[in-house]
Amino acid sequence: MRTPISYFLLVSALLFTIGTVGVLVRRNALIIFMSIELQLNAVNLALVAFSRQNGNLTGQVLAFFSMVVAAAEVVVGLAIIVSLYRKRRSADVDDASLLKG
Amino acid sequence: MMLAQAAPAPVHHFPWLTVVTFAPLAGAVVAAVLPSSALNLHRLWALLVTLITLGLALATLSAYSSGAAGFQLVDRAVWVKSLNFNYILGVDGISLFMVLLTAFLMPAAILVSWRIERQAKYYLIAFLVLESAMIGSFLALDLLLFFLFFEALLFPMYLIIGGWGSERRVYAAVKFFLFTMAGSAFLLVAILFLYFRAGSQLGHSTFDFTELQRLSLPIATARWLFLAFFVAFAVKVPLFPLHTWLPDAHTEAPTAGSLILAAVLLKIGAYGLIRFNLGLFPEASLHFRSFVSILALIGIVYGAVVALIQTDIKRLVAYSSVSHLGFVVLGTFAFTVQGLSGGVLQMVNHGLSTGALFLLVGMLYERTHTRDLGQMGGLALTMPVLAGVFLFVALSSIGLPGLNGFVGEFLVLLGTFVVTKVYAVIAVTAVVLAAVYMLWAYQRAMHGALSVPDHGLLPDLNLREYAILVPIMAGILFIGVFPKPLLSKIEPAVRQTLVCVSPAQSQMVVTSCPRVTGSPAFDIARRP
Amino acid sequence: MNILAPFIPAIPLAGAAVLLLTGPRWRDRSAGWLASAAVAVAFGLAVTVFGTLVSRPVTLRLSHVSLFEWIGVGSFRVDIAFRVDPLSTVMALTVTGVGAMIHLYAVDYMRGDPRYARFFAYMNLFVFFMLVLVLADNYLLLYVGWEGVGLCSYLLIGFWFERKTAADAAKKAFVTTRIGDSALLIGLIFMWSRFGSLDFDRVLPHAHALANGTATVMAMLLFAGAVGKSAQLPLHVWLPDAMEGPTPVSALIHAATMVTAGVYLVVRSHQIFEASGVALTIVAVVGLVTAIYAGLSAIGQDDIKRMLAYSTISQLGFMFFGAGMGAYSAAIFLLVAHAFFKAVLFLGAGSVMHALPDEETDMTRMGGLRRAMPLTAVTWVVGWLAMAGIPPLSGFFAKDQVVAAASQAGRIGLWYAALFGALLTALYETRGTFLTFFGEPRHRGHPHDPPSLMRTALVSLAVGAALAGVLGLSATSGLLPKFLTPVVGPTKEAVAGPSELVLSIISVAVALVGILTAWLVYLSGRIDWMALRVRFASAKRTFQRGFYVNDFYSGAIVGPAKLAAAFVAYVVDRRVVDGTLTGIGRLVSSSAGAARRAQTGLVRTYAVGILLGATAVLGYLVVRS
Amino acid sequence: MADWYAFWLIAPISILSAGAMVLARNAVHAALLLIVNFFTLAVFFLILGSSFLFVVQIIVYAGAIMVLFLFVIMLLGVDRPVPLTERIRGQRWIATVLGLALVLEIGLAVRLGLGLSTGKVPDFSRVNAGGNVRALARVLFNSYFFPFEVTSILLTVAAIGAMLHGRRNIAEEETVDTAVGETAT
Repeated sequence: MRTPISYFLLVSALLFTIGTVGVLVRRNALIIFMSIELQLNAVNLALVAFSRQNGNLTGQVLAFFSMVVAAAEVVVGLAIIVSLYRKRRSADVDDASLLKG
Repeated sequence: MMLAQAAPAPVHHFPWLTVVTFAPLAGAVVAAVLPSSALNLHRLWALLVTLITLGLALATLSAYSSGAAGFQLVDRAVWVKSLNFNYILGVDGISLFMVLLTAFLMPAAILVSWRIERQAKYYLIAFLVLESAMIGSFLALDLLLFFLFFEALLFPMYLIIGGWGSERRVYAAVKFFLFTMAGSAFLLVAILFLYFRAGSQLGHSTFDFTELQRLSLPIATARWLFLAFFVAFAVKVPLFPLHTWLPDAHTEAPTAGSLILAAVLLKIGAYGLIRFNLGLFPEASLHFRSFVSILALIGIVYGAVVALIQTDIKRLVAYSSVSHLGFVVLGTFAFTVQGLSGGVLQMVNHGLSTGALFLLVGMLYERTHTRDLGQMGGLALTMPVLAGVFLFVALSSIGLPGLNGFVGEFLVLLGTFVVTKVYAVIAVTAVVLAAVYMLWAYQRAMHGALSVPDHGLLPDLNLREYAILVPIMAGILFIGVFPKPLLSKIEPAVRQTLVCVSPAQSQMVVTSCPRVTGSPAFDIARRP
Repeated sequence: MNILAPFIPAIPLAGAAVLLLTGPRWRDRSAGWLASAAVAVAFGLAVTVFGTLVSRPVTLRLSHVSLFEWIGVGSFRVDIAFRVDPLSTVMALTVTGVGAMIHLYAVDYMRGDPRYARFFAYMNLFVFFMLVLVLADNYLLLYVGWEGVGLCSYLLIGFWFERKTAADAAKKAFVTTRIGDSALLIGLIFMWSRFGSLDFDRVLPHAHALANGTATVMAMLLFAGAVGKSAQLPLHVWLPDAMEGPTPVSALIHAATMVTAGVYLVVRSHQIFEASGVALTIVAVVGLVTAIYAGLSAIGQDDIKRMLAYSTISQLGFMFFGAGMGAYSAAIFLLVAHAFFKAVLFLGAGSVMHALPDEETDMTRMGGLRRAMPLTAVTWVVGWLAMAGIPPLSGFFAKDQVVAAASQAGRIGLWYAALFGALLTALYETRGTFLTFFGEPRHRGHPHDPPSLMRTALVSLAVGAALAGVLGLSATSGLLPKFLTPVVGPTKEAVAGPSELVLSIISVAVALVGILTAWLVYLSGRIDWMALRVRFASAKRTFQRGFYVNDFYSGAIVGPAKLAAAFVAYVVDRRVVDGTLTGIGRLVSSSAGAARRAQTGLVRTYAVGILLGATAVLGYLVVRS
Repeated sequence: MADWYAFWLIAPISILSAGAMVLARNAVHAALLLIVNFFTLAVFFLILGSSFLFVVQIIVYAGAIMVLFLFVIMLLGVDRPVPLTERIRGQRWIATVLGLALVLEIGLAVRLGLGLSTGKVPDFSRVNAGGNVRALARVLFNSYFFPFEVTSILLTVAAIGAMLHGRRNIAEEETVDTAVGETAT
């Protein structure tokens, strides 16, 4: 294999940053949530890349756990979005500001 | 909890102090499970618990051997072994009477609250918890334990003022809470500093008061630590200019709350100054003598002057407390046996007389529904006994010889005079001012013709109120005529306290004192 | 037998306690009888103690009875201890003797008062404290009595507290005397710091070793206490107002006993005063100035009790003058004589008030009462002549010795002034007598002599006032001076001036001049004194208001002090001190309000925060490595 | 060499699909673009020698999670295009700057750690001996068995929680709806 591991890491960084920017600039709760998924995946990529670099499988195991937890998170997160939408008739996160001080 | 052996001589004795400290708390736990609808049951139970606590305190008194210096009846247990947190309770001649005072006044506090019906269960539980915390504060010989009790006081008192007070109760409660909390923040930092300092110097971190006394600190550090302790206790005492929470808290608190606040809580501040500031930082205490004495003097005169003009009788008594506690601090910082003994005795005296004044004001309020002196007048015509008792207590408060106030005040003045004459001369003006504001207040409330015709029908003291007041009056008279049983126990403790501050006064063999190192780099109030 | 000494005060105390605790249960006059009996028993005990004392040789006439240690801390020790010596015995006899008579008088006088039992409880309590004062063996116990009598004075002046004037007067009396008392307290502490004790026996014998200045300061502090208690300038203002109390109170407390405590203190502590060069002179001058001042003021009074009050102040001034001249036994002699004749006069005034409608006290509305109240008039005349200094009544001997002391000490200026004071005494007292009992009746109602108990008291005291002179027929070899010698030392021999006989003649002459002048103005009918009042209205007013001293105090001290207190309470405390502290709180909460705006409630803003933190941390890590 | 070409083929698709997802106005488009991205990631996993995760990625993410997303989108009916206007002042600007900073920092970190284009990639065949799935199972069920079981509990809890949360309570909904709606505006 001649692709340097660092390339994967850079891709991971770019994906993560794109996800982050998505979280920051989008108002639709679903798209924000998708951006978060993108971030998670970017991290998973980094983990797998590290696994390869270090020559052991721990990174892959962690990525595996990460996927499982992400699945759980998506389930709960979507449920929250659904009930939020039901209460407010909107998926715009800027409409919810009850914590405003 | 595993009882560890006291290091030098393993003494097995009945753990009086632990029992007396936690008896009210145990009572509170029982009260918590009693049904809240059974009002009388709760009242009687609370009364019983406080009476039992008083009995236990008296048993402690009889177990205490007078004449001996140092701490007695020490209960010691390991609490958190790895961090060297210890549970240490001990009593000496100073704390002994504070505990007795607390236990003595609590039944009165319960009795005077007999008419409180709203949420009475929680009110009474708050008082029982408060009693445990107060007694614990006086007995704790481990700084962390002391701090815990010291803080634990706040919550029940906050609830009592804020929950059962008069119109501006929430303001007063929050003010009380914030002032005290702000002070204790400094205290906590200073305690932690000592803890870690002990770790680097003695080899093991500790909160044990007697061990911390052996620390040697750089001179400037000791002075800063002194100030940190001082702020915490000065708020509580309260010393000018940190006193402004007190009139509000006293005025708004329910009668029993004012009683306990004045009679016991303020004493914890003064007690802290005596026990910890003098005990841990003798050099700094000497250094700040003028500074503290002048604050105390300002408080003495200032409290009296402000009391002069008050029209709210409760506020008037509250400001008189500022003046009286100034005497306690003045006597303490004279560093003479007489001054400090007088200060300690004056703490007891103030507890009895000002406590009784608040009780009487509360009884007046129950009848007239006002605290405004302008709305009273001529009450001696309808309530001769109450008026007589009021005068008796007022006279004790202004230091009439033959009653308790005089003995303490005189010793304070004497102890101060031999060190700095001017202080005593200034302080004595308060003796005159006290007569003016007390008698003027008495006149406005009791003398003259009835200002409100309806007051002609008010009843005099009832049996319950006699039961509250007679023991206190007996105490006032007893201490005034025969203070020796108290003074003979206070004196050895006072000598022990002064052993490092003022060895000449103490006349005891100086064993080990906190040493200071380095040169004074710190100079807020250099002595002239 | 001196073991009896503690019982002398204990019995009135028991009487007071019983009456206070069981108060209204005593019916009719039984409470009064009980109280009188208690004082009478105390008097009996005092006589017994006196008897044992005189039966001893002169050098052994001193004993102590110590009950228990009162206050003991460190090197400070004070016992509850009583002292039996000639001076304390004389004082105790006077207090209980005169006191018993006044109690008896009050049994009838106070009849029908709703708080009858309480009155007698206070009276007994007063006698107790007064006896503690005079029998104390140390200064602190003396101070207990000192403050205690002040308290009783407060209670009794304000006995009719429904009246605002009475309540005000009571408070004024207590506060004014407390100013002196606080100085006394400091004096005691100062004394302890020098002598290490407050026992008379450990202080007084060593007083001569004090440095001059120290002794002066100490003496002046003691004297300040005496000035307050004995109503001398400038702390005299409470005594005229104190007449708001029932008349027996005025007689007992504000004439016969309590106010003389200051004289007792000075005489008792004379060694300290002597150790200072100037203290005695100050005492004498203050006394003399007060005597003349109060004499002038007394002339201006129309209220019979206020007139007597000023006369008391004036007589107390004479006592201090005597003490200041070193004539201690003469001062004590005058004290005893004064106790009798002033008690007679006060009780006579009380009888007059009792007899006239509405408790009349204005002398301009009396006159000619001798016909309606012959017995009262006779006893009054005895008191009057005794006070004016007409031989052979007690006042003559006593005052003559005091005045003569100045001449004999060679201080002629003071002597002249004292003679002037004596003249004033005769003048105002005669004026009062003539206005009340002689001339044309100007009163309303049908006055009559008082009931039998009051008469008994009046007569007994009048007999005392007449005969007390036998105690001190001579300043050097009289009974009282000789008896007091162990305490105050022998009377000083005359060093200057005319002989005793000449001085006496001058004294009597001065008294007669005063009486004649008063006769001329008020009784002879040749001068219309009512017209004089109008003509010299401003002078009259100045005298009547006591040279406006009281007005000065209330205008220049009390008023501004109240304003200052209000300023401190409402401006300094509320605004400045509390304002600063709550201001800190407000600062915190307003800065929190600013910080609050960072909390937009928008989740994306918080996300920016997280990212900011993450980039910062990462940046730090990258840059550092 | 195959991995080299594969990387350069997939990487641009990955980045572009991610960028397009973030910029998509329609939620359905976004979801579809995300699926594309997940596929590319799966390929990366394969290149990196993790055939197991390759499969899991496709099954779990592209198969299950994204279907869930689409399902919710349809359920809520938010599949209309939404305007991309910004209401928080400076948000986009800050996001861009911080995003660039983050990329820069990570890049720097990678350069410091691994070097950007150099570095010999270690041999992975020994680790993957007997197949990636078998090797992974060995690690997972030996060293990480306990976390593995805990994760299963987590999944169960999440499922139950989502179920409870999504349950419709009509009575409550009506009252809360208006109340919250008013306070929020």
